[in-house]
Amino acid sequence: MSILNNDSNKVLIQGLGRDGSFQTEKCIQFGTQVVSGVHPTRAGKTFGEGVPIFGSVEEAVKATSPDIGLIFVPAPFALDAIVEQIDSDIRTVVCITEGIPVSDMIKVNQYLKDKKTRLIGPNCPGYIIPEKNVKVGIIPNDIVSSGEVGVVSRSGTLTYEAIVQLTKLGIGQSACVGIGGDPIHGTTFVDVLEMFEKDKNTRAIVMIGEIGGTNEQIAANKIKDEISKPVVACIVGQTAPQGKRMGHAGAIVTGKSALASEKIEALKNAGVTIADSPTEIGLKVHNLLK
Amino acid sequence: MSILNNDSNKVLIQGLGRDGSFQTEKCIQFGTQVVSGVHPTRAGKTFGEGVPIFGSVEEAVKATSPDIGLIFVPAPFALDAIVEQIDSDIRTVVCITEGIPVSDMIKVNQYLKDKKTRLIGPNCPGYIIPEKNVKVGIIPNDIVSSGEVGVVSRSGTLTYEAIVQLTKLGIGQSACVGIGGDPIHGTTFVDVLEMFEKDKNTRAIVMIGEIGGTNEQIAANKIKDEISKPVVACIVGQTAPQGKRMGHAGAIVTGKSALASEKIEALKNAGVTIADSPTEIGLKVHNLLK
Amino acid sequence: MQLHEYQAKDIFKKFEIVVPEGRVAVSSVECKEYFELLAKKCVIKAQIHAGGRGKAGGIKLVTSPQEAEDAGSQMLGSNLNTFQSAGGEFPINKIYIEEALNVTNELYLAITMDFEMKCPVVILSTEGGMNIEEVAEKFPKKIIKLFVDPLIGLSPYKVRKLCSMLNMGKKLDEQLSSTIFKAYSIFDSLDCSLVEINPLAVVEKESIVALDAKITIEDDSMFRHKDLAKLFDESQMNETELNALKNDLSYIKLFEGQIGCMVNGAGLAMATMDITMKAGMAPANFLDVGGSASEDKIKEAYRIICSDKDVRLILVNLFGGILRCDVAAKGIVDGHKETRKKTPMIVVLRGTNSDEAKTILQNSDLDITFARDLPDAANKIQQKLGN
Amino acid sequence: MQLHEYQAKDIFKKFEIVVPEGRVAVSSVECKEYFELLAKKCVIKAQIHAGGRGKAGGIKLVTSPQEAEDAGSQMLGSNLNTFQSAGGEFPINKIYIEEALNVTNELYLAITMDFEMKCPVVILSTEGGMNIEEVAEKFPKKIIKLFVDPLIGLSPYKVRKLCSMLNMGKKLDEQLSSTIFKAYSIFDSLDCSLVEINPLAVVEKESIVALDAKITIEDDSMFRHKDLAKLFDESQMNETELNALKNDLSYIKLFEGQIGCMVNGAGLAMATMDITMKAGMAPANFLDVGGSASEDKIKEAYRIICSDKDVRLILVNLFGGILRCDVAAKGIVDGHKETRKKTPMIVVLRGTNSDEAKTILQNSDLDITFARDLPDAANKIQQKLGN
Repeated sequence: MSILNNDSNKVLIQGLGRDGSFQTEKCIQFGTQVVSGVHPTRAGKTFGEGVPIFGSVEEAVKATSPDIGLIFVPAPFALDAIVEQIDSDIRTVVCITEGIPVSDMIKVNQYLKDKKTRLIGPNCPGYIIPEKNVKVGIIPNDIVSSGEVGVVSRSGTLTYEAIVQLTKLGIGQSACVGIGGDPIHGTTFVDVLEMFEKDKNTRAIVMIGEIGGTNEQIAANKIKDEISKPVVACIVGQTAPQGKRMGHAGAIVTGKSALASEKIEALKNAGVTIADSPTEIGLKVHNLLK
Repeated sequence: MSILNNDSNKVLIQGLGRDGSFQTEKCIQFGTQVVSGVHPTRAGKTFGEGVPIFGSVEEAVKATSPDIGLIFVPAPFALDAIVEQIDSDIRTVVCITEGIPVSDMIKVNQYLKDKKTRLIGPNCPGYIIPEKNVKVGIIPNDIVSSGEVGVVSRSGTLTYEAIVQLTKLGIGQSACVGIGGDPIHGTTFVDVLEMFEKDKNTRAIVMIGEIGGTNEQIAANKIKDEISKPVVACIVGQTAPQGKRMGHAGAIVTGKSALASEKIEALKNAGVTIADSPTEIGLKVHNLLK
Repeated sequence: MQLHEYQAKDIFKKFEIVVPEGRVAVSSVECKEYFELLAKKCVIKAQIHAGGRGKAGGIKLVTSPQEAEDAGSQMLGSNLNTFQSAGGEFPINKIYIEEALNVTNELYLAITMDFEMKCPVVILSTEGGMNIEEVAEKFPKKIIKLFVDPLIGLSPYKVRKLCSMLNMGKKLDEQLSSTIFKAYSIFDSLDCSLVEINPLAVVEKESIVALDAKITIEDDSMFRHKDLAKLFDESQMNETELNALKNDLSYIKLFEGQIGCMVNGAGLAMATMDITMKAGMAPANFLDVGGSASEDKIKEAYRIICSDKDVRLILVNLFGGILRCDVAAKGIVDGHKETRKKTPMIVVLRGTNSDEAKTILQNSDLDITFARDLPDAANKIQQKLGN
Repeated sequence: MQLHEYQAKDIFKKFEIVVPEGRVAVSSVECKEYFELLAKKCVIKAQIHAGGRGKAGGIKLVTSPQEAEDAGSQMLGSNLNTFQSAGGEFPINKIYIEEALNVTNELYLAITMDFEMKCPVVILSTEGGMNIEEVAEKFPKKIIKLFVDPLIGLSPYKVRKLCSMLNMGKKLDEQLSSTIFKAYSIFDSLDCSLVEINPLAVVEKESIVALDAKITIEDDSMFRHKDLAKLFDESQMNETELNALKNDLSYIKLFEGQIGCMVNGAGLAMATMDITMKAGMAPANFLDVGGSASEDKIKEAYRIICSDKDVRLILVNLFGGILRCDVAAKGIVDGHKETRKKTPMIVVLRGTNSDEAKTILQNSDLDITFARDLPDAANKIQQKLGN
């Protein structure tokens, strides 16, 4: 078993535009079992090597029983797609879409409360489990390797950076999860840390945070109290000027707690090994596992 | 123990207009421990024999720790009062107010889902526990008597009618609960039936239904499967013309299932003793308990 | 509060739902004039608060100015009694005249509250133009329902599914979908209990047009929509109903009954009607004076019952809770002073201040028989009228 | 998208929030004219997209037409640099002139999103007129917050509590409460990220007036508010920022830096800036080309970096995911063809189609040093600029 391992790991794709189709191909190449696509006007057709397309999630679920939903639909339609997947009781929903209005995500967050679905993202690269050949998202196929380090990150491309450093040092990953850069997102650092703690395949955890918000501090508290496995953390945005938006809506420095220094302090206090520079993530893990 | 028995049975009153004040006096006369009132512009004053009035539920709860909230505020402000009491984690909220918009009650119903509060009503007479001298609502004091029959009803005044008949025949009540005549209400027949089933003080149950909706059928299913105690039921509105609103918003005959005959049929099938006429409720219970 | 078709269509236009070109006419001359302005074929529709106008002669197709004028003069000033008007008659004071369109087929669309699901429901059927209750009974599968989550609102994916089940092609699907969203906006923003379009027509296979329009605002929500109160048409209620409404009494006239009932509480009122019927007599009305009735309100209730010529006996059954019986008794005595009609009464008074109330009534010159309770009242009705 | 004060006040008026009488002037003559129309004492305010105007001389009290004209001619056409403008300058093209009122005291009101509570938050403080961050730091108890449930909306009982904490008396409480509800309506219906009134003034102890008005529409929600797009004032951005915005690039100019950065992904971009700084060099900008950048977008990004005169070295760090590296490489080569500027580049390319991308760049005449990864890039920056 690894984290985020569902009954079947069958994946439904919603949103089959240029990017969605391209990335789905990559998922299939990695070995992911993509069982169906959903597209309102391409129902009845197939994509890739014969994956059937349905007009609605309900129909796709009835015909192909996916456990996982992967969303690429454009931002204006993302709320509806997420709700549609939740309403079909899909266990794990990964939303790659960026630019979803905050007010929409507030609704989603509230709607999820009494539902069975776990949401990952939005504005995230999804997750990958090298050992199981399961990839639900857009993490590049060729950088990962199977092993015992769990990676969790708010940033997409920076996750890849960390994975590359690990793989180059011969350190494989049990799973890598991008939880997304938006201020309101489904699965949090704490959720993933909990999963890694329970997961027998994971020996150590890499956590990549950013300036803005207080999620890293909440994670630090969790680590202090409940995570026994060693954690290496890196917080980026140390050189970002205050009050400026750095791309991710979540990465705004507002108030002291949002500062990189505050986050690093909290994590240090929780016994976390800090990679001062993003270039040192791999090395720090390497030293830790020696 | 009886049903709806809270830790302390301390009651907070929200809405102290003419009716609210008058009815609160009656509650106190019955023996109910009314500990505080809430009125936005009369904070700091007292009512009755020294019951303190607060400007908000939060302050009243802090100072007087009520378990129960009783609402008399006018319909336009009722949604807010109910939410205010829920937000203060009051265990049992009884809303007497009639005329609350359906769209407001839809919100309340949704809001209650992950909360600890039980709502009774709106548009209901509340409940009374003769043995405990607890009355939360407007059921007349002098008609009830302590005993072993539980009464649950959608209609207010008809509840009184049933209680009078019982008391005249020397049959006391363990508790009487008016769940309210509005189409969307908090506590349902099924909830109260469950409570009476578990309650050691209750030997038999009187259930008074109306035309409209399908709540009586749902109750019938519950009785068939899970209620072992004898139930006497009366459904009023047998002579009401179809398609006409009979006062209670809930009492509209729409579709076959809303008809009195359908409800009676369902209850008969569940083994319930039917009082064909509202005049026979007391006698039927009397015969049952002989 | 029910709106007239022409009022509902004004709202439809504001929300950009497509309706035929039309005008309101209050005289047959206007019918003729507007016909000439509108189209070669028009529909003349009586503006009344009852469904089933078509079968009752309240809708007419006209093809010349003269026909328009004739139809107008025939309808205006007359009363209409439809199969949905439950015995009542509705005066035709206004006509809505609109262009007749080439209808390919007719759909049914409605939005209302689903009390079991506890949320709004959108109802769509391919069997438009018909009585929808009939469709529901005969072809339940031809009725599609969509439930609206109170937090999320109307989900596009659900609307898409609804539309796709009709299989009308992309263009019509888009128009239908947009109509559904607009109708829902009306329902939601005006706190409606019903928005109904029957028929919602496919015109010349290429556009979706609301041929009829029905909007009912929930009475309990009217405090949020005071600007809409002016749309209320008093002429569509008879004087008694209007009086009841103005006094916040829940009153329904029942034809062929002889027992006038005055009760507090809807449940007790229905129970009272039931035992009247069981005693072999029909109730002449449903009348719930409500929880917190004042003297004036009771007085008005008494006058309303007395004004009903069918009433041979009055049954008063009051259970004081929030209502105080003494206040009610004073109201009855006041009412009697004005009407001076000595209709025999059977009176059951219990609960708050019922003793004081009995004294007040005993000291009046009303023809009163007191009953202890409901069973006793049932016996006394039979005694009074049975022989 | 940020609105100007005068635009925000137009919206305030639509929602019936009380604002002082005022007019927009684009010339000093208009300032004079409007002064005469308005009041004996007026305030002249520069319309720019930055806070802290007062301290920077962007707000002036004037008491005669001449003063109004003078203030107008002094401001219009000049640039303002406030403590909140992060080094940038904002041109004053418009003046808002409004009546000066007798202010008793000043409150602060704002509505924004609370990302931790995951809902809107209403913030009220008695310390209006001040920099609210300063208040938050020095007097945290003087800031009252109220959270809005996404289903229920703004609860009157919470607003009542908020108002009662100010203890201003019934009349002012009612006005404040009504202002809060209206401001929340704006926030909610326009998908704002911020509605701020600072100061919200108590005028002559008897009315509540919004002296300033700040509305920011959430950029990601603009697709729902296309009608508002026309309110966008391009003049408040420098050409580079505007170019970036039009090409959907996330770009921030950082003063005193020398390394131009082009990265995909905000996290990687910040990481790249961090290592640049650790290597002893300051980044000249933050630039995230985003997830799915086209050739044109990359070309524009390259041109933007090249147009910055401070840039001595360009660091490209792309990790192909949704972005394809070959597409990006073509964009860079295209950009170079147009700019013809041979600024030295350090390039890290990984992920999707990175090999193809390297070939494309190697075949160009750009001054490129490839780096394997981020640590390697850090070393190479030092080598290039360190000596």
